[in-house]
Amino acid sequence: MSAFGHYSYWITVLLMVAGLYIVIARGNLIKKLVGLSIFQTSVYLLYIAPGKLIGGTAPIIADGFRLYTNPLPHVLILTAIVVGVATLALGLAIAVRIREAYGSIEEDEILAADRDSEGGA
Amino acid sequence: MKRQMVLRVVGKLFIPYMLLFALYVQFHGDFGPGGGFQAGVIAAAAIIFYALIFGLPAARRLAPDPIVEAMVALGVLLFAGVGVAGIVLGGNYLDYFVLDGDPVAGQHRGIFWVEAGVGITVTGVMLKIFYMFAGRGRSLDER
Amino acid sequence: MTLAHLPALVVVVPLLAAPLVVLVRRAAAAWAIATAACAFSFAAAILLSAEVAAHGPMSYHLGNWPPPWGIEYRVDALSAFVLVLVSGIGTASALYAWRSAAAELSRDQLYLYYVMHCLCVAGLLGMTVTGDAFNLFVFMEIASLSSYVLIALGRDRRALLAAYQYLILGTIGATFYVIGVGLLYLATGTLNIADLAERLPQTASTRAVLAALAFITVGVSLKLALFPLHFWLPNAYAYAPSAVTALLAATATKVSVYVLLRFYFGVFGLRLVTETLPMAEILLVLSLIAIVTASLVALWQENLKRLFAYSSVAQIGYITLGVSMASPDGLTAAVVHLFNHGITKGALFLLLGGVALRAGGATMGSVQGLGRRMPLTSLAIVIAGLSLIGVPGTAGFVSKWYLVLGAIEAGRWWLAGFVVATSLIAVAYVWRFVEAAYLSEPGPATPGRGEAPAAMLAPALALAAACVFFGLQTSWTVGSARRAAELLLGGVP
Amino acid sequence: MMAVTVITIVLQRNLFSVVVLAGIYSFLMATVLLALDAVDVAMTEASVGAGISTVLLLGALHLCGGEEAKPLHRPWLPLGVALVIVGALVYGTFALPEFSDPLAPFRTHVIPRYLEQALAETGVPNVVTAVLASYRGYDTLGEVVVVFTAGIGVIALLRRVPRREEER
Repeated sequence: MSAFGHYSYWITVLLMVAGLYIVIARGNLIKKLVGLSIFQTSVYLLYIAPGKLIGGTAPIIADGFRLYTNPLPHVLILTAIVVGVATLALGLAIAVRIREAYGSIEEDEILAADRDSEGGA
Repeated sequence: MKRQMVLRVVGKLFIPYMLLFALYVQFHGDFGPGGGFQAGVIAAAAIIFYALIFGLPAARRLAPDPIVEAMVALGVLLFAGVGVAGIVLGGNYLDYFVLDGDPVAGQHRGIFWVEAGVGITVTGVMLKIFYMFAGRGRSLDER
Repeated sequence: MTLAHLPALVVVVPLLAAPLVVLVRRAAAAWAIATAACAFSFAAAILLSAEVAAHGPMSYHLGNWPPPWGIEYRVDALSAFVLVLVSGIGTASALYAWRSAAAELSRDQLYLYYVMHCLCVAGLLGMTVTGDAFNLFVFMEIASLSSYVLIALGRDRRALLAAYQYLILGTIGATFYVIGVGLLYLATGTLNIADLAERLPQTASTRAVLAALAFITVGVSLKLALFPLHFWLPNAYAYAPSAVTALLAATATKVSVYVLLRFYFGVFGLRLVTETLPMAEILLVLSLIAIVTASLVALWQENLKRLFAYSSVAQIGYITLGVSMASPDGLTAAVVHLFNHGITKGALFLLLGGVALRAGGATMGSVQGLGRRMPLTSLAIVIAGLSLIGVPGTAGFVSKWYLVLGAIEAGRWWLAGFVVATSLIAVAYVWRFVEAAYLSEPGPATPGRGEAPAAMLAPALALAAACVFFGLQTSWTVGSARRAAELLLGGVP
Repeated sequence: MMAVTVITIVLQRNLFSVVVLAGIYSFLMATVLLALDAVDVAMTEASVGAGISTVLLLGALHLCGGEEAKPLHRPWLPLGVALVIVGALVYGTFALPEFSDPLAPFRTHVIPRYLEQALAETGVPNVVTAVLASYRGYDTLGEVVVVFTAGIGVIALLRRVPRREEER
């Protein structure tokens, strides 16, 4: 087991954690969504990187090639990308509505606004 | 934006080719990279460019809202309908083998229609989402 | 011929209904299509459950590709049971929405509401019936995306924030789940759940499997609002439209529990879950904390929807408590409670929706003297409340009974005592309602005389009646749950 | 490169640059994916991640305005959570097959049938398309429905409602 053999996993982990960190630590609704998509994107690498064969080729069957990269993860990740962009679109739509309803996209300010309105009611 | 002649001319020239390219990606997906999803995104991008250059109302004339919304639903119906066709013809759900006398030809036919369904829905949704965001901004500015 | 296709049709029909509704656009037609689709699924689910009880598990190969190459649908005692719950509540909530959603949403949003309703039900059913780990993720996303929208359609602006928070947490949960499934795939090379279970013991990468177990647990726990990952739930339930609250409270978290059960017992196996990692202990402790803290928080809520939302967190604690026992009685209790709590909470939130419609809000103030103004509604709320407490003769009693049995069987008397003692907290918060509704004079916020519209009252009363019915007639629920528990403990499904 | 981009995103507070950087990040990701022979995925990531997502984010920014406030929270809790996850993942991945190992389980189990027979069984040489549309066609149906859900959801949320919404 060499460190290099797992290099690709570690990069994945780094990206994943950075994305997640943005989501948890940042209060801006839109930045959270950017973090969320980075988090999701890093998962793509987790699936796809191990499927690569050095000396292999893209999984399109043709004469003269025998080694192909694993196609199944590609399919799964295509689906995951689509899900990711769908979530992003929906999240942004909600963020826009929040902005219109509260006049802010900072989580702290919104929570404070809610507390005020509850206190006043 | 309207004064930028170069942009408009280049846009006029390019956008048909982008749509053509989308069709190529759509139907060449069997042999090279590509397929319904990518084609849908490219087609939607072409119209979004059109909207950026010529303005949103122009794009809405080119691809009116009701048609886009119908596309969103029709694509899913087409895909799911292919599945139901499988049952009607005596196979399982999404069974392409029974779509044609020859199983392999049936597979090919199934994949073709399914990819078409994907392409239609994705184009519709991407455009619709863009219209929604862009249209929202406009009405806000006017207020 | 049709029976053989039911496993697919039960999901596909509501799925097909959604784009149809978009094309139709008229609210009345949209409602009719959505209700018909849900009712079809309900009927199909009942047929399937009878079929499974008679002939054992069914497997359906989508696209006619045998698993593990293609995607498999698998109906067994457990999934058929959950199917009945989800489609039943889906139908009740669709019927109810005819008046309720019309009152809470604007006219041109209505058909969109029904689209989302169909998608949410289809997604949940798809999660239940699938035998493929990745397919489960796809349907989980269908269900969650549509539920984010449904919550955001709530009138209050806080509904938007609740939906946003749910979106963030739900997506993190789903992504964790995908990471877990990815690790499993890398370790075994398959995505089919049954195939996974077979190949896992042979895999060389035990550590990857353990990490996968951890990721899937955290991911699914976020979705099922297991303490301490429950923050999104109370707000989401409190501010969503009434029909949505009932639908989500009764089904969404329950299906997540189902997924957890599937993975713990159907994939990883008892040995790995309870012996290699102390999952049972962790679950036990978290469940206990959830029950106590959430019940106590519920005591102080003024908004009734929030009160019962916190009570949901506590009740989910009872379900996971049963899971953590990992014994036949414990699992039976978990599965029965999953169903019973589903109908109880469904009934409660539907009834509260009626109160909210008449009073403009469901707070402690607005139910003062409700016993005189809306007698049927308050009576039904009390019945559902009794079921929540677990009074004999109601559905809640059956599940608590098995929970206590399971605890005694395991020799944990203190746990049995704990279950009984915490039910007293439930007595306290249900009593708050009784006190307000029957012992106080009607206040200024109380609605005038008159029940909610019949279209809303009927499904709600039906569910409340079901609480009593399944409390007295236990053979079907307990029988199914017992078979499901045996199936789970029997190892590979 | 990607790591640098991501760290900049973490530190950057101007949302506009964050969005542009996220676009760059997607392009880099697409390049990496291309190097890993995932042509279909790379193409999608480039068009979706760098294209559509960026357009959407910019559109939303236009509606919401640009600067991020100073974070008030102390970052220790999120950092702790992040570190636990690093631990779990490194622990888990260490035992996985090494990069480009031809005998890994996911290369010997389900895959061979796809690679050897997809052409004969479906008549489609691009295995990704064959698996996507046929073997796992139902997943793709689900995926289309997800897109559909998002589309309808955005309509439901952003269509101009005639009635003014109540604030409380």
